[in-house]
Amino acid sequence: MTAPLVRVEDLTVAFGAGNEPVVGGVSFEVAPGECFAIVGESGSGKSVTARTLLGLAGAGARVDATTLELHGKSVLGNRDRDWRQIRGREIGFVLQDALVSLDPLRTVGREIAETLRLHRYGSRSKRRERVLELLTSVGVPEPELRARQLPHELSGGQRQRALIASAIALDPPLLIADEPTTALDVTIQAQILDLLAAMKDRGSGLILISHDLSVVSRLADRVAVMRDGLLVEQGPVADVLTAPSHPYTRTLLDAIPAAHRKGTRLSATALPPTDPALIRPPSDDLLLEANNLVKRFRGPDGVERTAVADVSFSIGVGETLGIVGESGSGKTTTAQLALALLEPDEGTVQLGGTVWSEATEAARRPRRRQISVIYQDPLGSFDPRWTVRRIVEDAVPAELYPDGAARRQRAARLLVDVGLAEEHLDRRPLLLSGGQRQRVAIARALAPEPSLIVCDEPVSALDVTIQAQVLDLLADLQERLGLSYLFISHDLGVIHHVADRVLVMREGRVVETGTAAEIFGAPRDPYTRQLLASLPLAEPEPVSGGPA
Amino acid sequence: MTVNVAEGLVTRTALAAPKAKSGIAFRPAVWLSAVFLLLVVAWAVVPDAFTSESPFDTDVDAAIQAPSLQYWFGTDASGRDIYTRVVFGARSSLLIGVGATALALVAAILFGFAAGLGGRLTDGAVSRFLEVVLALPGLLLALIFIAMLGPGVATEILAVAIGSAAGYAWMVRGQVIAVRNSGYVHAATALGHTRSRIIVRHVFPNAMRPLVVLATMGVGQSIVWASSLSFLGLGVAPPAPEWGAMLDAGRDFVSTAWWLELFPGLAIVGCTLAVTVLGRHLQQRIEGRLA
Amino acid sequence: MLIDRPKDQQRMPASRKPLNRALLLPLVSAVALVLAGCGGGSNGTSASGAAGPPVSGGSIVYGADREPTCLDPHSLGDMPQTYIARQYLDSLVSERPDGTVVPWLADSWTTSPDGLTYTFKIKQGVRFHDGTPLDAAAVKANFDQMLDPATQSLTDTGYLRPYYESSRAYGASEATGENTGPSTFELKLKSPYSALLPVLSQAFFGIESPKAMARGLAVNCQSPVGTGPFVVKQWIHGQSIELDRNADYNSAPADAKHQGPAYLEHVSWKFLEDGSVRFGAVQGEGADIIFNPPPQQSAALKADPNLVLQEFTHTGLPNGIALNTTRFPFTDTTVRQAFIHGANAEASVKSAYLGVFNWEPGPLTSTTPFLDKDLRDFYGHDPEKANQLLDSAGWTQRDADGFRTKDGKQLAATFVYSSDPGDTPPADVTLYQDIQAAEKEIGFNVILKPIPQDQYYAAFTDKDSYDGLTGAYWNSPTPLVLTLLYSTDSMNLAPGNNMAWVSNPAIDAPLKQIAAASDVEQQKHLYDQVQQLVAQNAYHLGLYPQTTRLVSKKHLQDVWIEPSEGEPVLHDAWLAK
Amino acid sequence: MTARRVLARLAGVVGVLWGAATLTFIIEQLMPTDPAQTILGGAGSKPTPEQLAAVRVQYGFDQPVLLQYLRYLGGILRGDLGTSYIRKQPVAEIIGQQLGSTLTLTATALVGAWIIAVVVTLLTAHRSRALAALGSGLETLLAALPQYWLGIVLLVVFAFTLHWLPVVGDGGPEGLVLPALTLALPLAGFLGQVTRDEFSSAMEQPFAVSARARGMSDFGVRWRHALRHAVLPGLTLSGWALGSLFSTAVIVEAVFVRPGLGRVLVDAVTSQDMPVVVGVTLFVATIYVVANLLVNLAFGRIDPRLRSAAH
Repeated sequence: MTAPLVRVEDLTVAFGAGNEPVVGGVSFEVAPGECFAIVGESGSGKSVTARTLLGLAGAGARVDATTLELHGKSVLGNRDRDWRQIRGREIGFVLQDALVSLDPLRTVGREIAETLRLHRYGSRSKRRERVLELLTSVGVPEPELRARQLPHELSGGQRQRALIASAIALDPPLLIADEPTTALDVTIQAQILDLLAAMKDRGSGLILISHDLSVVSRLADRVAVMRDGLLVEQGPVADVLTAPSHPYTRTLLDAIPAAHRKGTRLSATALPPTDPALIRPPSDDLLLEANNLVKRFRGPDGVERTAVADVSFSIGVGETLGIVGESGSGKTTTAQLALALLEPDEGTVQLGGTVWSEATEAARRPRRRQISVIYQDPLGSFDPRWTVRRIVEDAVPAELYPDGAARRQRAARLLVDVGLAEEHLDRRPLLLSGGQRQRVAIARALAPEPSLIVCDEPVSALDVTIQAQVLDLLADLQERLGLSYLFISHDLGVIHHVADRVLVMREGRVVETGTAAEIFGAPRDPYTRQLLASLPLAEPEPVSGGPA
Repeated sequence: MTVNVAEGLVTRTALAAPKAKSGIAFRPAVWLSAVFLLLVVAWAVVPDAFTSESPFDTDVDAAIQAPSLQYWFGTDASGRDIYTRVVFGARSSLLIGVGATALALVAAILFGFAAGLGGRLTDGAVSRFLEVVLALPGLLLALIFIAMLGPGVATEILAVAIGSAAGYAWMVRGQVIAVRNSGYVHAATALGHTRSRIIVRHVFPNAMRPLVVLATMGVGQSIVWASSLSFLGLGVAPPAPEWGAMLDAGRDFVSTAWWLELFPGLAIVGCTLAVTVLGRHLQQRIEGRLA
Repeated sequence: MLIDRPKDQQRMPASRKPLNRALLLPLVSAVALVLAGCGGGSNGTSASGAAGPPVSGGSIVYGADREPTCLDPHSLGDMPQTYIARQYLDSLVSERPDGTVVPWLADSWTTSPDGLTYTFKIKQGVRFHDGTPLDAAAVKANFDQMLDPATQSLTDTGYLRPYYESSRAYGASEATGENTGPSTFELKLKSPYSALLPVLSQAFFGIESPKAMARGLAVNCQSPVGTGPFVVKQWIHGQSIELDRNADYNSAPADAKHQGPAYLEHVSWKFLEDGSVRFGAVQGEGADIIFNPPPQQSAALKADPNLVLQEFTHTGLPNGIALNTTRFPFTDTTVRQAFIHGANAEASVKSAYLGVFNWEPGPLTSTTPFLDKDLRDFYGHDPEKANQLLDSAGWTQRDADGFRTKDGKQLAATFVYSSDPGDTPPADVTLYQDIQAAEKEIGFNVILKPIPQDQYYAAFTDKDSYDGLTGAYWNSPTPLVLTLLYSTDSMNLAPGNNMAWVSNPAIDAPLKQIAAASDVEQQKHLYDQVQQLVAQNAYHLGLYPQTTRLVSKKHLQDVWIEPSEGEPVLHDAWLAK
Repeated sequence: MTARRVLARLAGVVGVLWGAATLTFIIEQLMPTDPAQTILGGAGSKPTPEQLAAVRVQYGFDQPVLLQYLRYLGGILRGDLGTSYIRKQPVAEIIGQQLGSTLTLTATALVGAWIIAVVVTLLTAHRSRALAALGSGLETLLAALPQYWLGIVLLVVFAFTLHWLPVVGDGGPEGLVLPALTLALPLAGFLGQVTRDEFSSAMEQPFAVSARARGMSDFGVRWRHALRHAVLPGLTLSGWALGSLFSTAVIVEAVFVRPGLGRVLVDAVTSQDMPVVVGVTLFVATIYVVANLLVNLAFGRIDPRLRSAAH
């Protein structure tokens, strides 16, 4: 059997003197033509492990291992000059987002040619030829034009392909891809995964770093799960994803929303009993109605673009309407129109049966209590100078709690309701974790006791286990308080888990609408079908309960 | 989407043990600057505590003495003790530095907020006006005011303030617009808060934050500006002990009595340096804590 | 940086010699000795002769301290103007250090017995730089322009206006083709003016080409045309005036070191206002000769073997402070006397000017004839006497700052000085602050007020604009300048000269008699009497004499200073290799 | 950049210049002294009332202000900036005469400042803590130096004592070294700080990791990638830098006794020679505004962040 591409035994990496190693004793091998995936949440050490193979673990990293071999040759003692021979020629490295991983100030062609120039590949004209050849091989149309352009002038997908081209310029036997598709929309994600799969079939080894199990399940042959610097489990994809031996892997799998219908619990968290005063009897009259909404924007270059074109929908009490679509599909603008933070050019919005978008801001202000909002980046929505306690207190309406002490007491109660401990209350949000911050945002949203909460990508910035906890919290609150949600996400799995009815949007238009079962079970519109196809849901049968 | 890996990293570190950011390593430079500034402020407030002599006492027989135990910084052409004059000079230099910056900041806030919060029309008008004032060289405006109102401390403060106000106003406008479009202002609007409440509770305090750093650095630049005007003979008239005027008086002794030029120069550079170092340090602390 | 006085035009003309010079000719030996002093102790020209015969060629940089406002000396008439005008203008006659006058553009001249008519024979074959020939008509055109109020030449009209009757030009003139006898210029006076010839020797009275003058004042200011050894090539404002050699120069004065064109090919007359930069230039390669080295460099100057210093001390009233007798507090003579005794002038001058100048109390400079030398104790530093005088004058109380008060009014006086460093060099500002501090000792509040240059000149003629006037001096070779400084007629007829606004019959009488007195002994007695009165009445506190100082590199030979206005002469200068 | 946006920018430039002209005209009207007096030789001379009246008519001071303003604007459009009250020379000619030395001084200083800033950044940015502290300390010091004091110190050290450079430049290059350095160092301090911060962040960017992953040496990453990013913010400030350089050039021209627009301006203001003041001001404002426009247009295309920042 030929020597493995990579052999790593008992690799440890530590930063700075004395503190915990980031990677504590990892061993694995990668054979040519094989895709070895390393999965784990942020901070698990997966990225550092892969980068050690390139000698790029990071400034001040102390790396040691019993064996660290590329093609049977040890790289432990490598000095910078030795590493420079390996990088680009032996190993290609693809990062997450080509917009910042390609130098924005240099043309795409020059970036790709750089690898060739560094390793003295032929003459200038030969290099230009090779660049065009590479761009075609990764599927970029009109290579001559694209090579002369700057990265920001290409589309997301084309940029990522160009980035891959720059990594495989010298046909390195091993390619390391660190979150190669995380920055892309679902449909383009699938194309890139196919491109990587094709390279694997051509015989080059591939190390895939990802936090997204669905991406891993499509591409990897063998997978390793890392947690806090330790490799907890390793083995063929089929076994690990269907019959995980380590409990942590199981929690990871359970936390994937895509695999579980609405109503199933994603995390083991339980919610403390809710304040009885909040519970509201369910009723089936309509809460929010939007008819034929149109919104146009004038871009910086003076060209007018239509962000939302003829969108209509309605949300009943206690119901969750999911809006799914890729970036630029107009879902956020729709949310802004629902919140009446933007005036529609055409069409109207009614809240609780009465005029909402046409009302004057002064008339709307007292009724704003009925509708709250949660953002994707909670930190940005808090005043940096305020503590958690003050943020929520500020949201408790004076009409409901005229007395200051009652307001303070109410805010504290709300923060406990969303699962935050006493010690967090007097701290600034900057020092809290992503999940904790989202809980504060939810508490603030609950403060005015709204009947509808608009959630704009509330969980897409969170790790999957934390995402699971937040989604469960939202589900519990809906059930107890009879809240309605307008839930916006690009992540089909999340929408599938939370939504009663779904709106699929593309470039400002509604391509399809229907109940979750209809959309996910029998999608009519080709675009919806294409979105669903890229969802790995259909692949290996998840453990607990198949699709509805 | 690009955020989540970075976000993840932050959550991991925060999750581990969320504690206040470790104190910025207290570099010696910051200590030195703080001590020096305190000294200068003390000079300005209680000069008599630092020297028994008066800045106006001349001693014709002791003219142009080199620095010695008796005269730490030596004596000037009229035999006056330069150390005493530097001490007494602190007051007028600081007065002009702080006065001019304060005046410039007030103007900056007025114009900045008017442009930032006003409608498109007011913003357009104020911005164009600021662009025009910025196009005129700062020193020119100062010179014109001095020609109009005659030299003196009050004119110098006004002249220096005018020179820097437009720049500050431009920054304030940018900051106000950034805060107005921030997430927390949108959230507050969604909560149904009135516009005035949002301005008072969110826009004003957050727009003011970088001004603190601007102000500290501004004092340094104003002191340099004021002394330049005195150097051109347009500032405070002798025998008043003002650092710029002392440098102007010492110009002819530059190759024979170096101490005449050295010590007032060091005082100015010291002040400007100290203020800039503290300014940048403040910036890091504020940026670090409230990023 | 000691800068010579600018803008003399406010100074009234001063005759160069005792009045009826002609009558005294037989006694010339005694007078000459006395007068030798006048015209300044110019201690010899730059080292000459030592380095062999003069060599033609090369160009030099002259570091001037101030830029003139106009190059035509007939207009305005400030000191920087006369220094450079000498290089491109010739005058009718040239004056020697001993006061005698020799031919220049005028070959010869005769004076009528009554001293009212002067007839000059103009040198033939001399051409202006623009080619027009020099003749009597051209000279007359110059006199007409000098006396024309439009040219605003206060100095020239000041010198001539009281005496000028009329002038006529006749005889040969290339311009008109006439050739009956030599070209003659005849000048008629209203009353005898023995100082006329020395007055005409100044560059202020240089002869310019009529064609050039016709171009109008503005253009003539930029590029005047004369007959002098150099030609004005270009005036780059704020930077320099470029002068080229006049190759066919043939009208050098009789007392020049050589006849014919100048040796130097080009002179770059640069403006280097900053004293240390100017001195650094002559030390390094920036300049070959500079005007007025700053006093701070006197040690370095003595130590540098490569540099040669020439000094010329003006005669007349020393630079000092005039006390305005018409305004509080200087209406009271005792207060003036107390001020003078409290000023500590001698020590202050020595310290501020680092010993370069010694103290000259006045009323006349040390080099002026008929100076009464034993009046120094009227000006000496005597704080006890000053305090006594002020107590006796009723200034007994003191206010919080220690200044004397009487019936609630503080004893204070405002002294104005020009804020332009050219007018008031830093050393002067230091000197005034030293005096201010000394006066504080005796409870006298001296307020120093810098004012812009044009307001400073306006102050001379406005008696309500100052209590004390700094920079009060008067360059004039004759002690008779006292008439202009202290006589009532001068105050009324030509305001701006009697800076103390004195109207004292006891002084007017002897001054009138001097004008008529012929006997030297009698003149001496009358001058002593006037100086006694001036000293007693404490009208003026003298500080230091006006001096022209030139520093040149050793290899620049034969530069000399002419005695009429202390103008540097570069015609004879040459560069030894 | 679409043609429409360029046109809009040009209109903006004209607008600012018109604003500057109006502002200086208003200032001119506010000046306390009477221009006729200045024309007739300032406070010193005693012109007769008739002379004053004659001058007022000749220069049109007696006409209503609005008319004067329109005539003034007309003059500017025709490039006629009027004649100096004191020198009786056309202002345009005065500026022309003095323009050369000031432009060479400020241009050399700007280039010098950039060279120093880039060298210091390349050598010290993003390296060991000590080196980085040294570099940023040096920059903070340079930015704090008052120009005139620095000028005098350089003059004493290099001209008076070491005699390496002439005390007074005769127009030749050596005469330019010290004044340009005096202007360049403080500006280099400021540009250095801006470049340093951007350089460090550029070195942390993913594209730097990609470059290293291709086998590029550390210096290669600095030189080919980080430096270009680091220089960008500084360059966008070059319009402002030119304007500030002119103000400080006035002081340097005084210290080094160099002719130039700066000195002309100071003399003009002190002697209230308003046409010169207005002429020089407008001239400098034009350079500042045009420089800014060119910089924005040049960088609009390259860096998208700048396009948004440029607004």
